Amino acid sequence: GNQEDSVDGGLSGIVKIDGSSTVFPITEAVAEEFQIANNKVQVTVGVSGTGGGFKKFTIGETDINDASRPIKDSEIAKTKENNINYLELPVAYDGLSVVVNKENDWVDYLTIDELKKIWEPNSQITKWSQVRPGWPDEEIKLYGPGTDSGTFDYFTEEIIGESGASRSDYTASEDDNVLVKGIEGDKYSLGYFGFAYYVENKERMKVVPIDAGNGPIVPTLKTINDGSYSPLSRPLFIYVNTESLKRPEVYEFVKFYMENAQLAEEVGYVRLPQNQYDENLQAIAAYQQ
Amino acid sequence: MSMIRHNGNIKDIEKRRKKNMFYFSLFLFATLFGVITLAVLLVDVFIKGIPWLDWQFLNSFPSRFPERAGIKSAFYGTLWMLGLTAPIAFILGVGTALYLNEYAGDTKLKQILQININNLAGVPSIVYGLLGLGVFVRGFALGRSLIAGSLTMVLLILPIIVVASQEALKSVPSSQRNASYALGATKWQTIRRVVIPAALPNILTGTILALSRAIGETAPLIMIGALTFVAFVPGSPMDSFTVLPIQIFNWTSRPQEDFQYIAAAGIIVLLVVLLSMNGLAIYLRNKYQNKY
Amino acid sequence: MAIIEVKDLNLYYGEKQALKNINLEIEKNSITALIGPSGCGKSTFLRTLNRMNDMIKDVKIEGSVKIDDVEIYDKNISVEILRKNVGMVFQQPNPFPKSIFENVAYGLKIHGIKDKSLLNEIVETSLKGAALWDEVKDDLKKPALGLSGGQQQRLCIARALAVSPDIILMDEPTSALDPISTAKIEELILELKKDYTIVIVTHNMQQAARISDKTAFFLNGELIEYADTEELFSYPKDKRTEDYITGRFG
Amino acid sequence: MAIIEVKDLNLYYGEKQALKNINLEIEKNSITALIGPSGCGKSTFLRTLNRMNDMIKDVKIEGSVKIDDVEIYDKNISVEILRKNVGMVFQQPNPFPKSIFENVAYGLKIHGIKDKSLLNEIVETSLKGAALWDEVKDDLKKPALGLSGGQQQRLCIARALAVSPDIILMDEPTSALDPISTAKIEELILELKKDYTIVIVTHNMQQAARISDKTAFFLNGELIEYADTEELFSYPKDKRTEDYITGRFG
Amino acid sequence: MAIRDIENKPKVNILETIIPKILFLFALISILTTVGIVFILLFETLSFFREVSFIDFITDPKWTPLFIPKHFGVLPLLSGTLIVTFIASLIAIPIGLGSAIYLSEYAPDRVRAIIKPILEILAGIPTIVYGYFALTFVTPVLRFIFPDMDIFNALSAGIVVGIMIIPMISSLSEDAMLAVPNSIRAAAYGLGSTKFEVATKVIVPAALSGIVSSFVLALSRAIGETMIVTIAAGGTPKLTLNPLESIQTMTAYIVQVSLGDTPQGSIEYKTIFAVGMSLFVLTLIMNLIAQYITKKYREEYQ
Ligand SMILES: Nc1ncnc2c1ncn2[C@@H]1O[C@H](COP(=O)(O)OP(=O)(O)OP(=O)(O)O)[C@@H](O)[C@H]1O
Ligand SMILES: Nc1ncnc2c1ncn2[C@@H]1O[C@H](COP(=O)(O)OP(=O)(O)OP(=O)(O)O)[C@@H](O)[C@H]1O
Ligand SMILES: [Mg+2]
Ligand SMILES: [Mg+2]
Ligand SMILES: O=P([O-])([O-])[O-]
Repeated sequence: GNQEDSVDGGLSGIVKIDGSSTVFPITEAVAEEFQIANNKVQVTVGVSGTGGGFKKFTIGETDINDASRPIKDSEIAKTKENNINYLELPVAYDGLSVVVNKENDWVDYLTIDELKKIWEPNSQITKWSQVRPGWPDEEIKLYGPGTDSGTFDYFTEEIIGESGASRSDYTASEDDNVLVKGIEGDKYSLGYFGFAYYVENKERMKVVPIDAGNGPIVPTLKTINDGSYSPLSRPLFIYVNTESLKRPEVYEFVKFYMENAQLAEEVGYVRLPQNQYDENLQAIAAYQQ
Repeated sequence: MSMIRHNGNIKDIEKRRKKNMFYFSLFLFATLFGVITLAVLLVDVFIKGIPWLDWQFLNSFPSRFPERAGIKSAFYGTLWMLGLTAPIAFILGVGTALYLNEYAGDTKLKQILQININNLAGVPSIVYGLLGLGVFVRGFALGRSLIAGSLTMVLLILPIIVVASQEALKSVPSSQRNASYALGATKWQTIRRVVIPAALPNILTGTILALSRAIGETAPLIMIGALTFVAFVPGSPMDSFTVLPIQIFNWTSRPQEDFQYIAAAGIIVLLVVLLSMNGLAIYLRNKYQNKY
Repeated sequence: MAIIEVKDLNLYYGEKQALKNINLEIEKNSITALIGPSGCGKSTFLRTLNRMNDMIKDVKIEGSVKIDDVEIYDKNISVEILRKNVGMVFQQPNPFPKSIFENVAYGLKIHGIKDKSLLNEIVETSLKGAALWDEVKDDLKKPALGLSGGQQQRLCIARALAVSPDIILMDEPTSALDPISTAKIEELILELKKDYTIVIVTHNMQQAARISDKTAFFLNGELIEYADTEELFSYPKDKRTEDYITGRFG
Repeated sequence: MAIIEVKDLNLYYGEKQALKNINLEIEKNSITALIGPSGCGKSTFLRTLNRMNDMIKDVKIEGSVKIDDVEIYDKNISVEILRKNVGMVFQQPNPFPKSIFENVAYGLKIHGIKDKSLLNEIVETSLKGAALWDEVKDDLKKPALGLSGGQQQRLCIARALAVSPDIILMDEPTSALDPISTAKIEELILELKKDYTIVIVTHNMQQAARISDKTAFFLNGELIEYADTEELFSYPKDKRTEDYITGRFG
Repeated sequence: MAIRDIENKPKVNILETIIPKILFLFALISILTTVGIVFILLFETLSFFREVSFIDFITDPKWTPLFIPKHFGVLPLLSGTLIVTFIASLIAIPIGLGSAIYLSEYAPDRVRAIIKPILEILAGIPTIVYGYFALTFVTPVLRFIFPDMDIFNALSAGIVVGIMIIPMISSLSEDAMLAVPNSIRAAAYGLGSTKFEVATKVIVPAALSGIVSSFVLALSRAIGETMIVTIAAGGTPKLTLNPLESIQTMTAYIVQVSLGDTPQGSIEYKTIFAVGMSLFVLTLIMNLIAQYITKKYREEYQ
């Protein structure tokens, strides 16, 4: 019944969510709005990174996991071990943004190869001039997400070719403010993180167009949506434990999530086509009690 | 003969006095350094935080919009934590101190207990976080709940309370105990009616200071996974929670500039809580200080 | 008949012997003064009489102390009741940081007296007995620590009287007090003699001479001389006693 | 000629007057004993003579104290030099937690003497002057706190002697010591009289009688009587002096 | 007669026997805590060393357990910790000792009554606040002086950690100095010493062991400090002596990993226990040293 959907707050219970810091802003926004509508439901959203979140999700500690990459085989094996069944629901697109300091006036774009040279394990690049002749002979200061993040997995997978393979002598943090602060503070910095974080901090840094062979492309809502910003755009997901989904508060929460896709856009991500959200709604409908 | 004026090298005395004054200023400056730092820190935080500090901030849950964000769930979380930690830590801490000071003879066991407690007082708080994670969150399967956080804090501040209580007990003059024993009181009667009442103000002072440590701790709670978006007031010890320092850490971790100011506003709230506790402790101490 | 009989008493603090073969008898309703230089064992001896030494660790006691014909170091003796019957007053006045009333009532309460009117009555009699009632009767609820030193000491005496002891031990009870308070307490002690047996340590020989019936002179843990006060001060038998009372040392 | 002249001296601790209109003169190379019950102001008076009261807060001093005809409370007086010239020995032996040698040499070093052989020489003379040399000459490097109480006190005297004072103030220097050490120090004091002027506070009247030339009796901050020692003890002029020396109070 | 009562033992009060036993159980909690810490750390650490050789752990100059290829040399974390601690001690030891001397030897009571609570407040400020202060105030100020300094750097964190431990040094040292009997001060003044001479030639030497133990305790605290370094010192384990660079301390590493919450049982997860164990051992040794010094010092005074 849809009467539980009402604003009178008849719904109560707990929804436990954890996982990706990339997806966090969306889920947080949904949680915030959902709780305003249903003030007796307690929604907790942790930020353990996609992998960290799956660790809890696969043993049934959480109801929903935010993920900035698809679940891995090893994680699927865990769910089987623990008799956990789940649904994978795409919720938005993200473009990985490569960014530099505002005062950086030499980088016009970067190619995939250059990115790879900079970030691969044991990379010998320590100065900008080693990336492209003519660039300053200054030490390059690197910032990037920590190894628990899906962003890291995705970036290494796409750029270096092996998930998790990366040089290690950079400032790695799950804390996105560390990255923003660092890039903003060091003139010779270079970093990457989720598109949303760039959108929120547009004035404080410069985004670098990426050339994957078809000329430099700047990540925008449009280029991410139409797939031209490649290979650094990707879908984001939430994973829902189907057992949990039978609880009305979880069900309503997920439903709310899908019905309020504008929130994803509001926090800087790219909406999926509407039919994807409708599919999601159909997929969960089976679990409504 | 005017020995006092002329004997001894007057210049020498001048030099010694100048040296004294020079170092005096240095020592004074060193002392003022702390005062000045505190002032700078407070001014910095206040300038950043005050414009954001209003009733709506105090009475709202965290939000992704800076202008909607508030401290309510963290504030209640801190109160819960205080409420759960205080009685357990107080009873265990004072009990341990009583055992060590009043009952344990001068045995090896007592020495071991004593050294152990002194060492625990110096264990980094993050190690308590690892302990809490291993024992309460995983071992007792309490999850990331208020009670798991509070018990971790209990262990963290226990040694501080024990040591402070021991000092308080030691400061009760033996003449007081003797007076009681000489009237035929038993040991427990003496402890309960004479020793504890006399030591209580200092014990409370120590406990309050220890609790204010617990309220300001961040690292151990991060270890047990309390860094979470929580937009409700916890209703039971088994609930998820957030507390002031964690919420502040969360805000400082956000990229948007405004959240830095929100964090400052949160810091002001945290400092007000702590300063009131410190104030209470200092008040208690001054009120009962010169009793003997 | 002697109310206190001490036979062959030896006391050791660890290795160190603090009392050496003490023998002495004390009469009922008498005042006995213990004198001697600092560290000679006066306080130690006094404390053996209500077993306050029990609390000090590494104390070893040999010999016999009988009070009212009862061996007080027997296993089945309750020290609590012993101490109720053998009261003690210390060098420094040590009232509890409670009200005047609560100080005097303390001993009664721990011995199980709860009846309010009985408490009131005993507190009053005790304070009267300690010659303090008139000064404090309107201030019973006030903190005892607000009293002057001399009043505090009399309060401590009242507190000891409240549990109706037979014997009162006093360890230099006036040494921390001014001359006027001292005079008052000396007067009080003479008064108390009617109902109590009193053993008092003092470093003031004139005081011993003024108030005591018998005097015991200790030196290095030994009881050198024990005699009627007048006799001991006028015709000391031992050279060391004479040296001491003429101020050759101490 | 008097080396110390005190005129109309009043001293207040905050509101409380601790010395009341004291007038007294002390001769060079004499021993003056200050006696009186506890709290009468003996120590306070003694401390006015080397301005050790300066360090206590809320002290107010009126009147005049002249040493060697110099007003010691004058603005341009250096207390450091005053104290070098007016040495002090305290009730409890208080050697520094350093070696014996360093204790005696301390005053010399702060007053600028660095020459090693001169230091050695003065340390030796001072220790001899304090009758301690023979006992410690082989242990000069050992910690002073290892000495016995009596030795420590003599070390403190040696320490005071080392900076060659004219006057030595002593505040109950033997009250914490055993009879034998006391006798030794009394002997030493009589010896020191040859070269120094000594003012000594004592609570032991026999001691005052034994060693001092003049005695001053204080009561409640007043100087009641000041006379030749023999006279004061044999024919006290004031009733209160008499009461005190016959032990009626204190 | 009344004294006869002394033979009638009253019924032994049950409280007298039970209470000490209960209190003893309370006292055991602290032992259990230690056992718990040691057990938990040791358990994971041992299994860590089943996969990583101890020699590598203490000699490999790289610490990259979260990356491929993995290196498990704790030296970069250790050096990060030590740099921060060293900078902190450069700030805190002179200032802490100076203010202890001021407070115990110079300050009038009224000034002390104002300053001590202020220092106590300084001591009670949560480290998260200090971390915020380091990053948003101290670092920007320092970057005026060292424009090339990394935004996250050891210097800023070290300075603020130093500020944090000042009150600890000053109050423990002051306690040690106040414990020197006044009679010794009187002796020194009585010989004509100035205040400075009394303080430095008599009081500080007499209180030296207490003072030194306050240093050791404070440094142990600095080693274990977490939030300031997590927020302000950076996240790059690096074997460097340059305080202007970003580094990572042992504590910050533990936080970094647990923010990500690596799966239990993985080698990454075990590293935080191995690092935690190193931290625990390091601070334990320092605490034991401090206690030993204090104890010796107390004996001196008896
Ligand atoms: N608790 C104790 N442990 C060890 N030795 C002690 C203890 N109490 C007293 N002594 C020693 O026993 C001896 C006798 O001490 P006691 O206190 O009985 O002397 P006293 O005659 O009362 O001296 P005073 O006049 O100074 O009070 C002294 O040498 C003292 O040092
Ligand atoms: N620092 C102080 N502050 C306030 N009052 C003091 C101080 N020192 C002494 N007094 C008071 O001044 C009076 C005289 O003290 P003083 O120490 O001079 O007495 P005394 O004769 O030396 O006594 P005792 O024989 O006990 O040493 C006493 O009432 C004492 O309480
Ligand atoms: Mg005694
Ligand atoms: Mg005195
Ligand atoms: O936090 P992540 O989205 O990078 O896993």
